[in-house]
Amino acid sequence: MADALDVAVLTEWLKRAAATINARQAYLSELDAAIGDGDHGANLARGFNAVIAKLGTPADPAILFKTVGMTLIGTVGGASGPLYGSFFLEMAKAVQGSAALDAAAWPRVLAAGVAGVVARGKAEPGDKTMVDALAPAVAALNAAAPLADTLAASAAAARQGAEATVPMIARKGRASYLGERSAGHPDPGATSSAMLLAALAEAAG
Amino acid sequence: MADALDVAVLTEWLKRAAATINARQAYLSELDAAIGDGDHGANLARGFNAVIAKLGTPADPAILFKTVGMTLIGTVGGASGPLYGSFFLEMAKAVQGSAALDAAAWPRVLAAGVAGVVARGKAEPGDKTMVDALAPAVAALNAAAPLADTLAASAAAARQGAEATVPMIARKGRASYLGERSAGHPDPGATSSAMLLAALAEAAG
Amino acid sequence: MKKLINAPDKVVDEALAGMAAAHPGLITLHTEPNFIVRADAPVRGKVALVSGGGSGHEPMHGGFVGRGMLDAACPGAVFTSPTPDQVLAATKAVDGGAGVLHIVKNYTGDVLNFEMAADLAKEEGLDVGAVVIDDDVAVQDSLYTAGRRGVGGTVLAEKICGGAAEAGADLASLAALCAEVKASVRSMGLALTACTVPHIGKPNFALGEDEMEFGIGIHGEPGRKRVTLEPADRVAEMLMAPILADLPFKPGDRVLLFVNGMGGTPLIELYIVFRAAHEIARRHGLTVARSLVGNYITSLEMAGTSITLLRLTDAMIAHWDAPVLTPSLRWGA
Amino acid sequence: MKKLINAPDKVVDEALAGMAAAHPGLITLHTEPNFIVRADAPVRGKVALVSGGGSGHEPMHGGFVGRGMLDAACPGAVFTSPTPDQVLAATKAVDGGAGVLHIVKNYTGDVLNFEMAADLAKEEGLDVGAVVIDDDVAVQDSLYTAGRRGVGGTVLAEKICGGAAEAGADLASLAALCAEVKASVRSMGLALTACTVPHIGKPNFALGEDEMEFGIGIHGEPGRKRVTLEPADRVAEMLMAPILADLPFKPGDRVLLFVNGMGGTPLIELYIVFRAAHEIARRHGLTVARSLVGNYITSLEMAGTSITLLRLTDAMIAHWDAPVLTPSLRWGA
Ligand SMILES: Nc1ncnc2c1ncn2[C@@H]1O[C@H](COP(=O)(O)OP(=O)(O)O)[C@@H](O)[C@H]1O
Ligand SMILES: Nc1ncnc2c1ncn2[C@@H]1O[C@H](COP(=O)(O)OP(=O)(O)O)[C@@H](O)[C@H]1O
Ligand SMILES: [Mg+2]
Ligand SMILES: [Mg+2]
Ligand SMILES: [Mg+2]
Ligand SMILES: [Mg+2]
Repeated sequence: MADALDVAVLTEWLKRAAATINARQAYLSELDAAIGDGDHGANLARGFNAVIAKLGTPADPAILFKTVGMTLIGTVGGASGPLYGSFFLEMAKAVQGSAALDAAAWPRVLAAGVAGVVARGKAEPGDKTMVDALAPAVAALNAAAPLADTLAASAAAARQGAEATVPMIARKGRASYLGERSAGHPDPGATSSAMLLAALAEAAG
Repeated sequence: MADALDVAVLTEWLKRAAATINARQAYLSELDAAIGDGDHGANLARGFNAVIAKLGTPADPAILFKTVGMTLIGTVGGASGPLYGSFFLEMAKAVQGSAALDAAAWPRVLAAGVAGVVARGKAEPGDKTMVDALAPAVAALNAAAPLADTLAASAAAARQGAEATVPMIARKGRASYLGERSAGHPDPGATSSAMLLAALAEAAG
Repeated sequence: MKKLINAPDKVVDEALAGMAAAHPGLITLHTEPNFIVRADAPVRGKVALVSGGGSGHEPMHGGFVGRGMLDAACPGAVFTSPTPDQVLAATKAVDGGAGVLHIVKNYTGDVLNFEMAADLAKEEGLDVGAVVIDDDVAVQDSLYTAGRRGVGGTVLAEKICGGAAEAGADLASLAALCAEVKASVRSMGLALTACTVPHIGKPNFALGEDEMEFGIGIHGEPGRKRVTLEPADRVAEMLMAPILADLPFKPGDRVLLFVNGMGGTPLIELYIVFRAAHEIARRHGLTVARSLVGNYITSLEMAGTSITLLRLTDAMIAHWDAPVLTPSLRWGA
Repeated sequence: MKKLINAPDKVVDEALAGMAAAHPGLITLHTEPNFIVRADAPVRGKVALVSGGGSGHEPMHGGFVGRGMLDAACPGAVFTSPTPDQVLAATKAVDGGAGVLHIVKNYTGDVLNFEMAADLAKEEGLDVGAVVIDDDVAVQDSLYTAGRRGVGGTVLAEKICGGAAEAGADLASLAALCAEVKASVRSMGLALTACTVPHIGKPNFALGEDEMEFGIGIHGEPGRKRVTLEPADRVAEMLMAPILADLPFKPGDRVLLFVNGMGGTPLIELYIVFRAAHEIARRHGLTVARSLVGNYITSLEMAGTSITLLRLTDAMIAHWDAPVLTPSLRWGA
């Protein structure tokens, strides 16, 4: 049980994230097929497999996040590539100089990543996007709690946020073209975001 | 019961032929779909309906046959258009000057029509074409018999000839492209020829 | 049957009307009987090229009418050869005094109807020649059969002869060139799905999810055999092997490689087949000097492909490269 | 899934290789990252046009690379926008010193990836502009949504801007022309069948024998609503009515009428739709000054059609008519 996110824990996060994405690739693509174009699983699998291949042994969290961001941007394509890319690039900026992030430091870092997604994609909560999982994940963090607990709470909030996208009518991304027909399905990006945060909680737990 | 084929009987022939072709159009096309391109029924329906529309009250059998031949050539297309067209055009030449054809005259006329088909299409008996119905129809004619009897025999021979095409491997027409796969199906043109000769026997019977 | 049509018996006439509306400067449509001529026909002193056949193979032949290719095309009903009066009327409409060459695909119906039309045109004093294209190696040739079908080679013959006619070739040398193309071209095709003739309403044959029909023609008819679905590289091998063996094509030959779609196969797949066929040609020692990839001679909405290989001469290359200005094949003009 | 492919993860690379092999004189393929440039790129002193998007829409965009149209195209995975490094590399490869215009279809993925690439290119000192095409009237526009999709109008914008760039327009006036085309063009599409993304292996939605999907995009996604199958004339009405109302198009307007196939619909059907759309345009008082009919912006093997109507200016007509020399759109050269 880690009490700070250092390069080792973060590397473990990405490995678990890649494993989940690979295992759930078909499921994510199916979600995307229902209200998008059916490639979200394949996009992320391509991206996270490239991340694992590229990662090596980064000197600090900033380099690690930057590598992840650049790799996702260079391999994912689609909407989620630049969005998850920005997520990690903004976290890289926020951790500049730190060797490890404890429960007190992490909220600022995750918030910076989510702000990067919002800055790129201009989505608001309720638009039925990954922001609907990411924003609650930030809000649920507790700087005073043990790291494992706050990450578990954050992951649970992300999962609930993802589930809460089901009834929403999409206003951003491909699903928005469907109008009312987009309701009744979970958002694929919110679902993958919840998976990422669950992998983080596991890696640190 | 007619004892010679005059314009009235021949007109009745064509009406009955058109009726049969229309009624059996789907069946003929289905036969053609199995070993050809599926248009034989539609081709002949288009042609014989045009014949009925064009026919009017021809002065003699030669004019009648010529009108039928030219109309079929002008409306049927495909292989069967020129072949049935030649059939009627050669009969038109053979009846030149006659007002009616009795049992003694008919074999020469039908033979001329069939020779026209063979001259155009170069098919031999056994090639799995309309010739396999038409040639037996000529051979079965008896110049000495009552007209109705000889036409009935001729029609029966045509039907048997058409049925005998089932095991044949086609050597002419579209079905020849199938090679051995053409065996096991009746030839559509032989089937329609048998229908035409049956309609003649009925019209005179 | 899911098609963008109004009624089966209106398909040909309405498609022709649409074509005429879409290409007013290039072609003129005549009706009753149906035929399409290039807008400036007849061209005085030029040998005219006339082709035709059943509809359902679009863009062939109507899409190839225009400067540098066909002077006229005669569309029959779907998959049914045109009638002699169509061919005769088209022949007379485009005759510019230098004679008319009929380019005919080898199907009994096409051959007989064009023959009848040529006979009638000759009776009226026109100078008419004909070449029958029969490039489909799926069919065994024999003196006693209908012979091989005319397929993809027809498109190439029409372009090359069209270039030569524009350059002033007379009827005899044009017929000789066409015969040379015919002798130098081989094709083979394969279907992933059947197609549905509008007035029939259901496909002529049914293929399972893992089946292909090998050795098809262009009329939705069944092919030579049913085989299991194979990857594109293997499909290219299956089509190229009999083509290469048949002429035969020899190392050093310059060729035109034509990968054609049957109507329902998108370009992305045709390029994958082209890549494989090109590689096979290269391994065989051939120089792919010219290429054509696309849906040019189709069977309605059938999914599938055919490969055509033409051994080129300098003259053929020059006439292939010559300007062409038709609805569906156009360059240099 | 019945496709002429070898493996889902090889589709794009092999199709690109086939394309490069088929058009050696026109285009050059770069790999890692994938992009296609015109053979003579960079053209000194000319503004370069770069477009791109997911694969599966062939011939768009790679088939439109060449003299008089695009300088480069960046193909992503099937239905997935390209990555910024592709766009950046292509932008640098074709920059001839006069700047680069990105023509982007309005999809979040395309927009974000092109934006990132433009930012990077600007950091490297290049002059880069961008126009986002959003012509699909099936989607309600709003400040709060992703907005309308870019569909058929993209093809027209690329040709017209390509003509203007070749004629020497500078980056600012080219961007203004592209914005004018964007403001003057409207599209609407409909599917008879779904399509299958290779790595998914089954269609994204299922349509019954008597159903159509109305208001589709170009990524095999479901449309605005499911409706019953209608005859072609009615289909043309259903597509034309919202298009005509939206701009709105007014009697006397000169238009370019573009009837596009989604990949699996053969030309014979597209001409039937064109006939109907042309008649509707005429009844509306429009002058159809230019036409385009064919499979130009597709969704893999989807059967269906889209209609695009562009209100023309004299300048647009001149640039549309200007010579173009690409694999899939070619005239005057
Ligand atoms: N503007 C946006 N802001 C935030 N997230 C977005 C936005 N647009 C799309 N997304 C997310 O991206 C996901 C789709 O990603 P993906 O399928 O990989 O890309 P594409 O939509 O280009 O095919 C959506 O489910 C949604 O969560
Ligand atoms: N060379 C030939 N000689 C005699 N009959 C022939 C010949 N070729 C074809 N046929 C007949 O024509 C019939 C097919 O006619 P049809 O389907 O109308 O024309 P197509 O084959 O052009 O589609 C065949 O069933 C056969 O009986
Ligand atoms: Mg997606
Ligand atoms: Mg037939
Ligand atoms: Mg036929
Ligand atoms: Mg996508």
